[in-house]
Amino acid sequence: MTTAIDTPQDQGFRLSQLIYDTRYRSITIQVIAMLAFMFIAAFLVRNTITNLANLGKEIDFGFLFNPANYDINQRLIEYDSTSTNLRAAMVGLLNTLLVAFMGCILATVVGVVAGVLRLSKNWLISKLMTVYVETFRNIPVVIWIIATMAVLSEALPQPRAFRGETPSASMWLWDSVAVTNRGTYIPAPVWGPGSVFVVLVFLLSLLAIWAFNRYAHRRFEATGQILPKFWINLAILFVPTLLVFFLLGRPIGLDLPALKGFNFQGGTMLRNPMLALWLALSFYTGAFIAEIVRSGILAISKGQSEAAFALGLRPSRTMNLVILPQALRVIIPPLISQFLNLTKNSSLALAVGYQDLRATLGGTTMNNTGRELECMLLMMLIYLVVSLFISSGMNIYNKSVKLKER
Amino acid sequence: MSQAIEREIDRSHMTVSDEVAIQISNMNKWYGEFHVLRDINLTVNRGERIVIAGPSGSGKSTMIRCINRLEEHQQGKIIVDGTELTSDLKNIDKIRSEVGMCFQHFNLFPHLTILENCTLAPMWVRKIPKREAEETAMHFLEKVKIPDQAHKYPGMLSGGQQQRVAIARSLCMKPRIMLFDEPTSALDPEMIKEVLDTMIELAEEGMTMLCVTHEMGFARQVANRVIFMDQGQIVEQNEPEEFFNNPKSERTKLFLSQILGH
Amino acid sequence: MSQAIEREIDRSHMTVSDEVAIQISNMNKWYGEFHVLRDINLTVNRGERIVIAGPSGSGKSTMIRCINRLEEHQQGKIIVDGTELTSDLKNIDKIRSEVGMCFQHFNLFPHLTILENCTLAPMWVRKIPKREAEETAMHFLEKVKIPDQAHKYPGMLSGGQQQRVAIARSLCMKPRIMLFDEPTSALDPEMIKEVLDTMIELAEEGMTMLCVTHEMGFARQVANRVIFMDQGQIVEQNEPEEFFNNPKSERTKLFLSQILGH
Amino acid sequence: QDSSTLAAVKERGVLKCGVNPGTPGFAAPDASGKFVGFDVDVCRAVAAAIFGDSEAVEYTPLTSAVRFTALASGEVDMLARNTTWTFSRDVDLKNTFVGVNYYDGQGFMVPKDLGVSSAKELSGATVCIETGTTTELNLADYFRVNNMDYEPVPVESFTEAQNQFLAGACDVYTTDASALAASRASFENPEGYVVLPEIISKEPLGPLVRHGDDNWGDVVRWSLNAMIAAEEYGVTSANAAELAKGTDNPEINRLLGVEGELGAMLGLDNAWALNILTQVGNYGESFEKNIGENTPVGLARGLNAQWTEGGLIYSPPFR
Amino acid sequence: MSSQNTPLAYVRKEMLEQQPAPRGQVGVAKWMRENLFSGWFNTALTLVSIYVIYSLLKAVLPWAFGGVWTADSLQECRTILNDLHGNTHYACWAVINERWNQIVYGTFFPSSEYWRTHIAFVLLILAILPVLFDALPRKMLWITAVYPFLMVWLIWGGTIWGPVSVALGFVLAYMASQFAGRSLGSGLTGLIAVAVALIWWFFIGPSVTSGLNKVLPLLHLQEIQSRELGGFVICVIIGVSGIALSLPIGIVLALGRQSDLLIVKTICVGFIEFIRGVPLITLLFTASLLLNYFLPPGTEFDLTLRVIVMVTLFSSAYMAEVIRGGLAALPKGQYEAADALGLDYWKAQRLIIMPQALKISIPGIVNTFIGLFKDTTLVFFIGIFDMLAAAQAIRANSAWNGITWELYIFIGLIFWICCFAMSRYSQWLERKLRTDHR
Ligand SMILES: Nc1ncnc2c1ncn2[C@@H]1O[C@H](COP(=O)(O)OP(=O)(O)OP(=O)(O)O)[C@@H](O)[C@H]1O
Ligand SMILES: Nc1ncnc2c1ncn2[C@@H]1O[C@H](COP(=O)(O)OP(=O)(O)OP(=O)(O)O)[C@@H](O)[C@H]1O
Ligand SMILES: NC(=O)CC[C@H](N)C(=O)O
Ligand SMILES: [Mg+2]
Ligand SMILES: [Mg+2]
Repeated sequence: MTTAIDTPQDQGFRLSQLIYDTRYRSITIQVIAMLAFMFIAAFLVRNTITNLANLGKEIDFGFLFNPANYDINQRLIEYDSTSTNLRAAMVGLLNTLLVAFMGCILATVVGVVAGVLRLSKNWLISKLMTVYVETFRNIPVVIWIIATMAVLSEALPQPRAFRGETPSASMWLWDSVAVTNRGTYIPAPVWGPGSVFVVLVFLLSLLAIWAFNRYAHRRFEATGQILPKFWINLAILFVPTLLVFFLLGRPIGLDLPALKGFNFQGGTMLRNPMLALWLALSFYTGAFIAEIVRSGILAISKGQSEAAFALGLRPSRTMNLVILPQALRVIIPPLISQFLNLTKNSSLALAVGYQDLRATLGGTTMNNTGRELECMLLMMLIYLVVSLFISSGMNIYNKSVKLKER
Repeated sequence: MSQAIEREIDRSHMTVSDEVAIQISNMNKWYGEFHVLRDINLTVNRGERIVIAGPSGSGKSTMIRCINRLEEHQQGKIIVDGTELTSDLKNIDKIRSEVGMCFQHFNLFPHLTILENCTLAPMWVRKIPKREAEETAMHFLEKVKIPDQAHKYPGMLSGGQQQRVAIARSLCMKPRIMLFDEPTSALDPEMIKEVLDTMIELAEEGMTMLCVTHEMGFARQVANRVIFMDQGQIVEQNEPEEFFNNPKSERTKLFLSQILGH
Repeated sequence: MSQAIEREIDRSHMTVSDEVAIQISNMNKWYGEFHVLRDINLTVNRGERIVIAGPSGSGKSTMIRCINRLEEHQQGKIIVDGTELTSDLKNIDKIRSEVGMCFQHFNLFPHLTILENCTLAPMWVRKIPKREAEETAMHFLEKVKIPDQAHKYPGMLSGGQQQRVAIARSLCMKPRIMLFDEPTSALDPEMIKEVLDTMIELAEEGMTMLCVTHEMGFARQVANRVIFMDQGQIVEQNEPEEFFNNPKSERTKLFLSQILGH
Repeated sequence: QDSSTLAAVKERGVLKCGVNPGTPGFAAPDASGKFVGFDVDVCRAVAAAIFGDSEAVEYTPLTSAVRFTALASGEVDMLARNTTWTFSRDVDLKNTFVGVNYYDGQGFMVPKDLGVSSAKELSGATVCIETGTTTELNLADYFRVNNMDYEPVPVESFTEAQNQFLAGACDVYTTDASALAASRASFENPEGYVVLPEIISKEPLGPLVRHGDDNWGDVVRWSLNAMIAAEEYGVTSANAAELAKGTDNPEINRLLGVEGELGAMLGLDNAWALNILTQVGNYGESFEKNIGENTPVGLARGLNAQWTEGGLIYSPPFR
Repeated sequence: MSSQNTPLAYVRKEMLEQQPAPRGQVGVAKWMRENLFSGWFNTALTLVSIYVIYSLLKAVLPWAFGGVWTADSLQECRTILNDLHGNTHYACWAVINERWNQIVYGTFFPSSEYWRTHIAFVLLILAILPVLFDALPRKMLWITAVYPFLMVWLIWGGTIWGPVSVALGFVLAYMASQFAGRSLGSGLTGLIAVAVALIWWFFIGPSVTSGLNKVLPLLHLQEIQSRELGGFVICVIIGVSGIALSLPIGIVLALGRQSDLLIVKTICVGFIEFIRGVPLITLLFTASLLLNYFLPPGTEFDLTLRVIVMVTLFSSAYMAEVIRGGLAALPKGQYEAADALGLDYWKAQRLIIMPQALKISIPGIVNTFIGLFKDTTLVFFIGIFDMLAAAQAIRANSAWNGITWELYIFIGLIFWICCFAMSRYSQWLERKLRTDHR
């Protein structure tokens, strides 16, 4: 064998290394990317500044503390037309969150039911669910929202249809619920003296349920006995509260809606825009959730349930102890991104005049104050924060349930 | 795998009693139009170790799955431990808790630790306190030689270890009969040995066993009867020696020539 | 597998030239804090056939992956065919097109046919016209004895066939050096033979080869040098006869006793 | 501003004009999809002044809530979109209102069978209201001051408001009285609805442009004034060409470019006003054609009569 | 050993034949029993669903099929229905008939130019087909390549030079890359190609085009403003452009996100997370109302183009995530094998990684496409006259005041057909690819 060949001399740094040397190359690329990014950012910012200067405007968030001067029909917190724009934005944000939250719940219920039924051995019902899923998810949600709204406001009776000797419409459920083309009026609780106790007892019984379940679990582990948890829970939930309610002489009354003047008065009004948005979003998202649930359950192999059966576990226990815990891992991440989508889609409130964040901060406030840049940025930021909040929840969950493998 | 069987097996405990453990008479089963099991008659006494062989699709799995009602039969009778299998849920529960089953693909529950896999059914079906169930589980895990894996998850174990956990899991229900459906065919050769060793130990303790397998070494040394199935029928049954050395039916001869030849 | 080697091997062409093909000097590599390769010195002449052995985790793969810069080394020098491996992309490209590599898991491109697998790199790296590239490819596919599979997809081939395609794919780049990383360890015994045969043929033609393998039969008959690695270091190297019959180091003895014993 | 709007418009060859998406009589697409109406005529007048072609307009339908943003960001060159001239819109929102083409006030419309005859009886009513309008703010004030409560039903656009109102989703529809009339006129059964007598605000409606480009503001302002002045002087689309040959009224001569260089001062052709008048017509003509008493909208001149007729419409002199 | 009484040995003398299953095991009876009436719960479900289906059909079928197809107003429609059925509880499909043009082309599209959209649509199908089905002759891909420019010309009108000039930019870029590719690495080549194209598009091209327009106004079509586009046409334009553009951008973003260059990665992650975190509608508002703030004073930027850009960016962020999943699913060995063969980063991506990653991600990609296509309805809110706007205008018109179901059902149906076809296609493709190489 010969001796080593002459090694190339180290020539120090050459310019071509910026392109051909892997060490410098990555730096080169990053520097170019950074420069490009900064250039674009600077370009946009500079343009914005000149444009604003030309208009004689400047970025200023002071308008948030000026009176808003307009009314919002659905308010979860105190608000009137003399409140500030900031408060109006808060009212809007709460409305967004409200409809998103209720939507997530209903969508989950609808989706889980439809997803499970789609797997049903019952041919008819599974086909029916397939039709539901395919119809809803292949048609844009805006159309669902607008169509639902159109139907609610055109097919339902007007309040005045309830009036007169022979009204053409009547209330439901022993005259406690009125469904009109403006909204649905339902009874609202009236908190009389002593109602605090009822609420307190109710909260206590929630606590008791938690305690009972812990006890039941311990007892099960210790003795192997399984208590009829469901019925006992139900009893704990209602019996003490009802008992106190009647003992105290029914302190919580109901404020029933009644036709007075132009509209129904009393009770709580669920406005049609909200109903339309809520229903449409829920059923639309529900169709996606149904698919997620279905594929989640299908992802658990048949072997798992057979193994459980072979061990003597009943179908319901197999579902609870073996299938669901595994399916949930598959289901929850896409489920949460559906929640995210639903929350973002709630901005389509625009289509029906539901006064959400977009309608207040990004709508009337923006228009009245002329602070479009500020309002838009703020609005995007709020949505972004909400989204990141939801998705970080998902990440935490994902980490906690990751299957241990080698 | 032939290694696995090469040790001297103690057949002294492997007594077969008179008591009938499983009785199948004139059992027929169809999948739709397809007649899978045809007129099966089989009596298994307590303590018997039966190996079921046969070509693919001959209905071996279907038959043993009928025994713990993972499949429903349509004609005839299956009586397990004195209880007839009907669609009566109580009977099914009873039988399932007396018959253990091991699958080809183990089917461990991946979201539970090994120990939890083993205690799940005793706690929820037999209503045994957790403490006690864990003790039993550890006992059987020791028996299959993996007590140290108790707190791992199935995904962290090798195939052979998983199959042994599956056996331990069945044993925790203290079954009187064990069914094995090709328990080693998803495994690498070394792992097969581990599992067969465990099964041989079980056999030595006198467990009634039905085992679908093509490990002829195992059949030869452990089984007291080999059943050959084809086209949904029991074509031949005999003691292992006779079966391998002196098959009667043409089908059996053909089959044996194939599997022993290669 | 010993079968594979039992034929008479024609060593006449397997001449070793004076020219240096690979020179590694004082090479060190770390994974984070972990010192995987420690002070490696190795000179490979053109035409040498080197087998690298050693326990798992000893850094065999890492070392040969450094030679075509799938891994980066941090100290020392690697000179392949007169070109030093630095982070200069041009050098890397040059070396990679002269060094062929076969992986344990073949890593064929499943979306391309066998032929496309073989012509891809010549066409895109060497910029050879398609026609010509296909001719070369067919030539090498014939050499590895699977020209008839040319239009199939990798998924349709057996493991042994896939590994031979992988070899052919490397050869199509007309490399001057071939690296093999346990090319047979993912294969069934019968398939191992096919692959080893192909490698022997290559050796006979005078290809410079570095091969990580535990096929000691192969090492004995084809290699002109065996290198034993442990804990990231070259512990011993020698001619095969000497290496197997008369190992010097304790580690080597221990290792040989294990792999030859079982 | 470094690039003047007028230059940009000339360069582009069309005027981008923000209009109402659909208020019959004021701005709405006709059967062939072309925008027509009283407000649209202002856009056409400006285009005629600049290009000599009243069709060189690209109409951008804008809802009330986005109109100022669109104007400020340069999306449109001007708005002619029944927009009320208010202090804050002028000063704080940095707009320049160049004049008033319709003096209006906010009214209420209700179905006749509701039996309401005064706005004071509306306590508890559900009111359809376009978001981002002065009327939304006036409504809030009016009900608060009068200690009445109401349920606002916010809607995005005039058409949507109309749909909701007709469907009975609200009892009352409130907006500028002119728009109420336009809306009512488009109903299948206009007699079923009444406009209440109260007018609760002043709504001087006019075209506007961005702050900061006075020259451009002048172009729009004087295009409107040309129409108004022409009516006052009796110049119509029919006689404008004839009069442009020269008259003994120097004001008309200056207006029609026979005398003086008014057009050039604006940076336009001297025949700018002539083009407006021949192609669009004078204020009165536009009024009568689009919203006057012989149209479905059927508005009387009222406040919008020439000052000489006792109205408020008054153009500064062309001198 | 087993000296017991059981006669162990047993040999079957003759084989049994297949026997027909006992009754109740086969046929309709069994099917019904198993699929509809197994157990009381299932039976209840069946009965409930039969009732639901029955009442749905009973409500919908007569309504839909008893409808009127020709009338000029709701009034007339109702009169006809009254004559026919004695009541008006029937559909009035006439609205679709009468307002067809408005729904399909939008209110402002000049009717004399409808033929252009027809040609564009037919060509679109011809351009898409070879992409969808690789059994078709590969030559047809030329139509696909030329189509974008043809479509722009057909829809927006003007002379042919504008689109030709844009296309020329691509050709120049390609030539530059071929030229540079001989001597330089492909990363750099790409940069040069992009630079050449940009220089052409922004500096040289426009003047050449306007010159040619004056000198040689070839194939001049009546110009149509973006504002005049509407109805189904605008939906298809935005949807198809978005779909075609979001895939490449999504790929680039996914690669950026997977890259180990920290800055590139951070920028990509930031972009993706921002886009995915805000509702599309806010982005559209930004595009339509605020964009001019960010551009140099006086810039004109076509609205449709802006919307396409926003919709594209929006779905490319989702696309990036889908493709990232596909990339992650590829074994590391594929990257290594490509490296070992001497393929550089871009070639490895193009020839080895992307073909496989994209294949894995097909369902996700098509779902993103479907989402994008559905999202085109949102342009309604920024004043583009799409089908929803048409529906609103029709409903506000006194002739059709009061119509709801018919319009939304029709629009919904159009979307349903498109989206359902897409999802079916993706399932078909998935199945085909799965069996292809095995
Ligand atoms: N659910 C089913 N529906 C219809 N036919 C089935 C079903 N399960 C099994 N079969 C058919 O029944 C026959 C017997 O199947 P079985 O699984 O019992 O065979 P096997 O003897 O276990 O074969 P292998 O050795 O391959 O496991 C086969 O022909 C199979 O195709
Ligand atoms: N990417 C990595 N990061 C950190 N450590 C690594 C990495 N790759 C390999 N190692 C470690 O480096 C050591 C050498 O690995 P290498 O793969 O070279 O061993 P080997 O000799 O090829 O073993 P085997 O026979 O199992 O393939 C091992 O201890 C391994 O754990
Ligand atoms: N209805 C409208 O769009 C305009 C309302 C009112 N004139 C305003 O400018 O705010
Ligand atoms: Mg089987
Ligand atoms: Mg290795």
